[in-house]
Amino acid sequence: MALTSPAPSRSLGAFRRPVEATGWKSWVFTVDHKRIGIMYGAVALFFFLVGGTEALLIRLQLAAPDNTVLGAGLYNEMFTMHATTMVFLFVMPLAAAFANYLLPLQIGARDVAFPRLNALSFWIFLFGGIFINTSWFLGGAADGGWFMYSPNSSGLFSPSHGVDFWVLGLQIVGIASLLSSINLIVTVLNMRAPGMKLMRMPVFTWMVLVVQFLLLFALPVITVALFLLSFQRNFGASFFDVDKGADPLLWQHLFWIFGHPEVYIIILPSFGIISEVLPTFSRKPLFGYKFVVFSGATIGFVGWGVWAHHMFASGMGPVSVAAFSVATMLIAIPTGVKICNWTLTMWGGKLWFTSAMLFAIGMIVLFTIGGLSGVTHAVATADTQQTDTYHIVAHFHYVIVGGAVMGLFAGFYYWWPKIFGKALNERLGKWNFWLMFIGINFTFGPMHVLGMQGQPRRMVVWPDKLTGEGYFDLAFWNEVATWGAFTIATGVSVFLWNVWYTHRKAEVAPLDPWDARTLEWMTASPPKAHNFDAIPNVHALDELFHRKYEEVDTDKGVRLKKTSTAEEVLAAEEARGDAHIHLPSPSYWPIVLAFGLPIIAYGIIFNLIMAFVGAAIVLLGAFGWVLEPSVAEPGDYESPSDDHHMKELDPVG
Amino acid sequence: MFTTGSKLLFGASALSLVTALVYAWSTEGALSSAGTLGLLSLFVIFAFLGGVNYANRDCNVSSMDEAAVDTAAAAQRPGASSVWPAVVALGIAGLVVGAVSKPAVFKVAVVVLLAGLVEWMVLGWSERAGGDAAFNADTRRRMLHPLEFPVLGALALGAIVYAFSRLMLRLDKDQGRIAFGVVAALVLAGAFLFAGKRKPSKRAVLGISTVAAIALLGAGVASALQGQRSIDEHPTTRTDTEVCLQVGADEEIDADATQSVSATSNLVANIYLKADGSLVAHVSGYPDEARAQLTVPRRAQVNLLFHNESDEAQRLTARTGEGEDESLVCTAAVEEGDQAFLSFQAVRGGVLLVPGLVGGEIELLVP
Amino acid sequence: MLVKPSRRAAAALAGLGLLLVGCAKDAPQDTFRPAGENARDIDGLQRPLFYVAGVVGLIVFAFIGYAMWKFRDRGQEIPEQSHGNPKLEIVLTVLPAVILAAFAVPAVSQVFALDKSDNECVINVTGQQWWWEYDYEKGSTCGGVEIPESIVTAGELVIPADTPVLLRITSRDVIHSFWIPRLNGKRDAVPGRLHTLRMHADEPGIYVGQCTEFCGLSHARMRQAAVALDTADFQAWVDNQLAPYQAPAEGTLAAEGESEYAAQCSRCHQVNGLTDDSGNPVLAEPDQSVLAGAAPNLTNLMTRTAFAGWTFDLISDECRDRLWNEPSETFGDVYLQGVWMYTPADATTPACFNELNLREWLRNPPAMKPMYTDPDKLEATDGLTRGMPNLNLTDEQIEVLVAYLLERK
Amino acid sequence: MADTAVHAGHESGHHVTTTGLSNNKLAMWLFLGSECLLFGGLISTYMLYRGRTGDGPGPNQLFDIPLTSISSFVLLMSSLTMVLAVNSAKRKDDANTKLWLVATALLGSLFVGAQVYEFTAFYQEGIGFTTSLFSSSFFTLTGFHGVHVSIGVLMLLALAAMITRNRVAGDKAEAVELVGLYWHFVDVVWVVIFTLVYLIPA
Repeated sequence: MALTSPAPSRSLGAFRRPVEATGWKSWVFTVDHKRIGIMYGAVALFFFLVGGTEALLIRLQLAAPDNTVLGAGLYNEMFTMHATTMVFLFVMPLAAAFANYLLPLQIGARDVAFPRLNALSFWIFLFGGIFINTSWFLGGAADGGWFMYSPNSSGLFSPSHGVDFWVLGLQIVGIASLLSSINLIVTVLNMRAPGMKLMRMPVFTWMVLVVQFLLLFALPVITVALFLLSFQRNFGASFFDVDKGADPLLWQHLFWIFGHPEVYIIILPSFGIISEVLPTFSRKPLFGYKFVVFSGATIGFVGWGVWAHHMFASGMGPVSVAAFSVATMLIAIPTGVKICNWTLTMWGGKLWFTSAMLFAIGMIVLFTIGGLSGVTHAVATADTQQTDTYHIVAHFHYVIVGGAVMGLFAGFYYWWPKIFGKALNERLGKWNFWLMFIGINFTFGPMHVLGMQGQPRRMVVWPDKLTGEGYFDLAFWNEVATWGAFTIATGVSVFLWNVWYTHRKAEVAPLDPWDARTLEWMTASPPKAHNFDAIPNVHALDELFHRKYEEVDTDKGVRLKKTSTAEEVLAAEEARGDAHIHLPSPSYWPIVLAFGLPIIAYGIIFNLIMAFVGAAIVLLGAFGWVLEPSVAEPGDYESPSDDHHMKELDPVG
Repeated sequence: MFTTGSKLLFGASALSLVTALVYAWSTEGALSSAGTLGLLSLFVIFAFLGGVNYANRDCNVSSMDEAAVDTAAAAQRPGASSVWPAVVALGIAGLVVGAVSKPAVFKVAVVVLLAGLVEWMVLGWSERAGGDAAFNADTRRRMLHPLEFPVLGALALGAIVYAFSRLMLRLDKDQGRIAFGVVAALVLAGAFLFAGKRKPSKRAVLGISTVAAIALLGAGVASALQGQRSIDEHPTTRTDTEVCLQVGADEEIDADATQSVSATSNLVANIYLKADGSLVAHVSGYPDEARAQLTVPRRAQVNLLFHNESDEAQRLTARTGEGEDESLVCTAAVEEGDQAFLSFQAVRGGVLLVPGLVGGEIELLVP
Repeated sequence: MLVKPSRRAAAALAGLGLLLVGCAKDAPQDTFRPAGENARDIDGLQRPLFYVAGVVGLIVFAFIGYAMWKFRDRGQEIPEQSHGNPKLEIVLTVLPAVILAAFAVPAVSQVFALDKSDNECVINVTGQQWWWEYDYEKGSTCGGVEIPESIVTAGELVIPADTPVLLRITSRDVIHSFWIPRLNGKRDAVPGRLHTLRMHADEPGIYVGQCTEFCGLSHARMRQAAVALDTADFQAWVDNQLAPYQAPAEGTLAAEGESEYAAQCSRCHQVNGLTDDSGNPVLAEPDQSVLAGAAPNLTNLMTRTAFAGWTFDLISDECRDRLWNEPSETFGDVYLQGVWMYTPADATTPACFNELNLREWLRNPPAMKPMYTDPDKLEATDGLTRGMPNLNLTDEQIEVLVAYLLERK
Repeated sequence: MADTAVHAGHESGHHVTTTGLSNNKLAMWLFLGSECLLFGGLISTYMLYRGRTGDGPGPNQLFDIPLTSISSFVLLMSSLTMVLAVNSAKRKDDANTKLWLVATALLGSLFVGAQVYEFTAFYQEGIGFTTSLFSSSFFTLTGFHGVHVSIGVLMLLALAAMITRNRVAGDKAEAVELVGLYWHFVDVVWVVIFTLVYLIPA
C-alpha cells in the first residue's frame, strides 16, 4: 500500500540532510576532522599569503629613509592587519589544522568528541577572517596596532570603522577557538584508545592539550576587553575614557593577560611538532619525554603570571615591575629545558636530514636566538631601552617565524604523505628550507641592530639624519632586512610550487616513509574516513616503533632489529577490524549558525536590524542543531529503498 | 533539467538583474539607490525561489516514476484543519487597525502576519511533501521546530519579564518587594502541588496555568497603562555646583563619598586636610615635601586623592578660572579618615580649597 | 654535507651579535652609548646580559652543529632507545636557573634604584598628538638656576648638564612614550596618570629621541631631544626665555608679520608678551580648535633647532651636523645662538636658518606631516582638529610670517 | 577490510570514554570554567571602577538591598527546582521533569523581570549606561549575567518543549543535567555578584 511505503525523500529537496560523500557538499557540510583539518590548513595558508603581502609592503616602505611607498594611514593599517592576520588567521588556525587532523589519529580515535562543533569552529573562523578583511573595502582597516591600546582605539581617536571590524572580528574568531578548545580537550581526555595513558601520548598531542587549556582560560579575558571596547565605541560607554576618570592601563592588563598566554598558544604546537620530528629522524625516543611534557605544562602555567612584562615602560610602579621581571626570568627555565632535550635527542642518534628534520633543527636554532633575546627583555630596566623598538620586533619574529612557523613547516614535510598520500619533493623542500632559514636571519637579524640603534617600531618613516655610519648604518640594515623579507617570500613560493608539483607529478608515497613511531602512521595514507579499522591497543610510548622493532641478541650484544614493516602491522590491525563502525553524518547547521555571526557583526557596525537578522540565523542554527539527531535518518539518503546502496554508502568520505 | 516553475522564476530573476543593471547605469551607477537595491533584492529572491522550486521539482512527480504516482501528493487526502489562516487574517486586520491607530500595533501585526504566512506556507508545502502523513508531519517539524522553539520561548520570557517589571514599576517599593516574594512563592507552591503523587487533572493544570498567566499579563498591561510610580533623580555633586561651596556633608548627595582608588600611581598629588586645619599637597616628584603649590599641565586630566584627616566631614573643591570662565568641581564630603578621588581638567589657574576652611588653600598653577 | 652551511650561519649570527654589542658609531639614538648616569646603569646590566646570551647561544649552536656532524647517518645501527637521563636533566634545569638568578638580583635592585626620585630639578612633560610640551615650574631651581616664572616650550627639552632632573610625564590625549636613548629608558605618557622619569646628562650636548608608543597617524613624526647646557649657559637660556617681548620695528616685514600672526596663528599658538591693539595680552585658546587643547608655544621658536614635533629642522643640514658633533665645551655657546649659529658677526641674515622647511610647513602643514585636519572628517571630535590645518596662506602672508617668526629668538 | 562495514549511526548506548565522564558533561564543565574567567574579568572591571561615579549617583544611593535579596533568593530557589528536575529526569518521570523545568524557567523569568525593573528604576534615578564608569561597568556586569539567565530560560523552555515533542536527541536525563549545570553556574555567579557588588559597598 502506498501509505505504508517509505516516503519518497526526493521531495525533501534542499531540506534533505546532506549525506554526500563526494563533491563540494561533502566538504561544506562535512564533520570529518580530517577534511576540516585540511580546510583549516588551506584557509590558514591563504591568510599567510595575505599577511605576507602586507609584510612585504611594510618592508618595502622601510627599505629607504623617508620612503613613500605607503602613506602614514595605510602603513598603520598595514602593520595592524599584518599582525592580526598572522597571529589570528594564520599561525593559530594552522596549528588548529594539524591538531584537528592529527589529534584523533595520534590517540587512536575515530573522530573528535564533537564533530559538528568542530565544523562549526572552522566555519566561524573562516567567516570571522573574511569579516575582518572586508574592512579593507569598507572604509579602511584597523590602524591601532595589534594590541590596540586605549585610548587611541576609542571612537574619538580612531573614528573609522576599522577598529570596529577588528574588535568584532576577533570576537568571532575567538568563539571559534573557544569551541575548538573545548572540543579538543574532551577529545584528548575522553577518546583515547585502550592503553593510551596520558604519559603515553605523543608530545604533539600533549602540547596541543596545553594550548587548548590556555585558550580556554585566556580567550574569555580578551572577550571581556573586546566587549568593553565595543561598548565604548558603539554604545557610548566610557571604560577607557580618561575624562570620565578611567584608567587606560585597564585595557593593557586585560589585553596582555590574554596576550601573553597567546604567545605560548602560538609556539607550543610547534614545540610539539618538532618533538615528533626529531625522534623520528634521529631514530631515537625523545630525550626526557616527561621533562618535555612537564616543562610544556609549566610554560603554560607560568605563562599566566608574566603578562605585565609587556608593560615595563607603562608606569606600573617598581614593585609590579620587579615581580614580573623575576617571573619572566623563571619562564626561561622550562623553555631552556626543552631546547636541551631536543639537542640531546639528536645526540647519539642516527640522523636523517630530510626537509622536515632541517626545519626542526632550524627551528631550534632560531628559537634559541629568540629565546635568548627574550631573556634580555626580562631585565626590566634593560627592557625600558629595548621595548617598542625593532629589537623587540626582532625578538618576537625569531620566536614566531623562527619558532612557530618553522615548526609548522616541519609538520608540513613530515605529515604530507600521511595526509595526502604523496610526499612533498625533498629537493624543493631543501630549497624551501634554506631560503626561509637564510631569509629569516637576514630579515630579523638586522632588526636587533636597528632596535638597539634606536629605531622604534610602527614608524612609517625613519629619517636619514638618525642613521649612523659603518656597521650601524640604519639605512644599510633596513635594506638588508627588506632583501631578507623577499628571500623568505621566495622560500614560501618554492613551498607553494612544491605543493603543486607534488600533486601533479609525485608518485604515491610508501605507507611509512619515515620509519615513524606514533599511531597516526599505523593506518592507511590518507586515512579512511573512520581512521582505524580496529581501535589499536596501546602498550607503550611510540607504539608503532615497538611493533616494528624488537630487541635481538647478537654477538655484539642486544641490538634492535626491524621485525615487521608498517604494512604488516597495518594488515594485522585490519584483519581484526570492527564489523560495524559508526560515524556521525554531515550537517547543514554548523555553517548556517556560523554564517549568522558576521551578519550580527555587520549589523552592529552598519544597521542594528541586520544584527537581529543575524541573531535569528544563529538561533535557527542552534536549535536546528539541537533538534537534529547526530545521524542522518534513512529518509535523508537519495535512494532509501535501495538497502544495499545505503549500507555501502560512506557518508563522511 | 530545469522544471517549468523554476524556469519561470529563474527567468524573472535574470530579468530583474538586467533591469537592475540598466537602472543603475541609467541613474549613473548609484548602486545604493533604493531602486537598484530593490531590483537586486528581487533578483536574489527570484533566484532563491527558483532554486527551491528546482530542488523540489515543482513538487511534481516524474511521470516515468510509476511507483510514485500512488504516493504523489495529489493522490493524498487533504490536510487537517489549521489555525494559520486565522492567524494571517488576524495579522491583516491588525495591519489595518494599526495603520489608522498606533504604529506599534502595525509593527506587531506585521510580525504576526509574517509568522502566520511562514507557518501556513510550510504546513501547506509539507502536506504535499510525500505520501505518508507521519513523514509529512516530521518534515514540517524538522523545518519549523528550530524556529518555533526559540521564538516561542523568547516570547514567553519576554511576556513575563515585561508584565512583571511593569507591575514592579507601578507598585511602590515595599509593595513591590512583597509582590515579588508572593509571585515567586506561588510559582514554587504551584510546582510542588502539581508535582505530588496524586496528579491534578490535566485540565486543572491547564486551567490554573492559564488563569495565572492571564492574571500576570493583565496586571502587567494594566500597570503599564496606569503609568509607573514617580521615581526621582538623585541629586549629585555635579548637578549642583553650589554644593561645591557647601560646608560639611549633605546626607543624600554625599552618600557615596568614600572612594578607594585601586591604583595610586596615576595621581598627580595627594591632598591632605590635616587635623590642625591646614591643607597640604604631596606632589608626585616631590615625595617627601608638603607643598602649598601645585603645577598642572593645561587641559590635561588631573587626578587627585583627597585625604580627610580632620575630625569632621569635608569636601575638596577645585576652583579654576575667573568670572565667566570660573568652574568648580569637587568631591563629595568625606568622613574623617576617609578619602575621595577628584578628577578634572584646568585651562586656567586657580585654587584647591576646602569650603569653610579659612586660609588653607593650595595654589593651582597652570602655565 | 648539510652540516657546514648551518654552522656557518650560526657563526655569522653570533658574529653579528658580537658586533652589536662591540662598538658603535654615530647613530644618535644608540642605546649602547650612554651619556648619563641612568642610561649608563642600564648599559652596565644590559651589556653583560648580551655577552652571556651570546655565549650561551654559541655553546648551544656549537653543540647542535657537532651533534649534526657526529651523528649523521653513516649507516650505523639503530641507536639504543634510551628515554633520557634524569640527573642530566636536573643539572640542565638548575644551570640556567643559576645564571638567571645571578641577573635577577641586580635586575630587581636596579628597578628600585632607577625609580628613586630626587627633586633637584623637576620639569613637567606633556605629550599630545604629535609633539611634546615641557613646562618648568615657577619658583623651582634647576642645577642652581632659579626659574622665577613658568617657562613653556616644546620639542627640545633644555636641562642643566651634570644635574639630576626629574620629569613628570603625562599626556593630553592618547598614550605616548618619552625616550631619550642615551640618557635613560623610556616611560609611557598616559593620560590621567603621572609618571616620573629620571634624566641625567654628563656633559653639554644634544641627545635625540623619539616617541615610542604608537600614538596614531603621525607617530613616526613625533620626536624630541634633550639639550644639556652647563650652568652658565642654562642661566642664559632661562633669562632669554623670560626676556620681555620685543615687538618688531615699525615698517619692517616682521611688523606686518606680527599682525598677520595675531590674525592667523594666535588663536592656537601663544607668543608671550604679544598684545592686541588695546594693549591687552593675546592669549591663545587652542582648546577651541585642537582636540588636545594645546599648541606649541612659539615665544622663542628660533632658539630651537627643529619644529612640528621636532621633526623638521629649523637649521640647515650642515649646521645640524656641526652642532651635533660640537665638543661639549663649545656646544652651549653655539646652541644658544639658535638659527644664528655659525653666522659671521657682520652678517645680517642667519647662516643656518632652514627657511625652506618653515615656508613649506606654513603653506600646507598636513602635506608635510599627516594630521587629522580635514573639516569633513572631524565629526567624531566635534570639529576639533588633531594637528595644524592648512590655513591656505598666500606667498605674501608666508613671507611676513617667516620674517616675524625669525625674530622669536 | 572487506568485512568492515562503515555506516552512519551511533554505537548503541554511549561511547565508553577514557575518563568515564560523558563527553557532553566534560565539555560543559570546561565551558563553565571558561565562563568563570569571563565573569572574573567583568567583576574586576567593576571593582576597579565602582568608586568612579563621576557625574552620577553612586551605589549607596541606588541599591535596593531588600529587593535584590529577594531576587537572589528567587534565583536560589530556582536552583532547587532545577535539582528536582534533574532528579525527575533520572527517574525517567517526564511529567515532573517538564514541570520542574518550567518552574525553574518561571523563577528565572521573574529574576530577569526584577532586573529589568531595577535597571529601569536606576535609569530614572539618574544613571544610564553611559553616565559614569560605575554605571557602565555595573550595567555591563549585571547585564551579562541577565543575558546568561535569559539564555538559560530559553534552554529550559526549549528542553521542556523537546521532551513534550519527544525530540531530545540522545539521553534525556543527561540533557536535563547539562542545562542544570549551566543553571547552577549562573546561580553561583549571581551569589558572587550579589556579595561583591551589592553587599560590600553597603
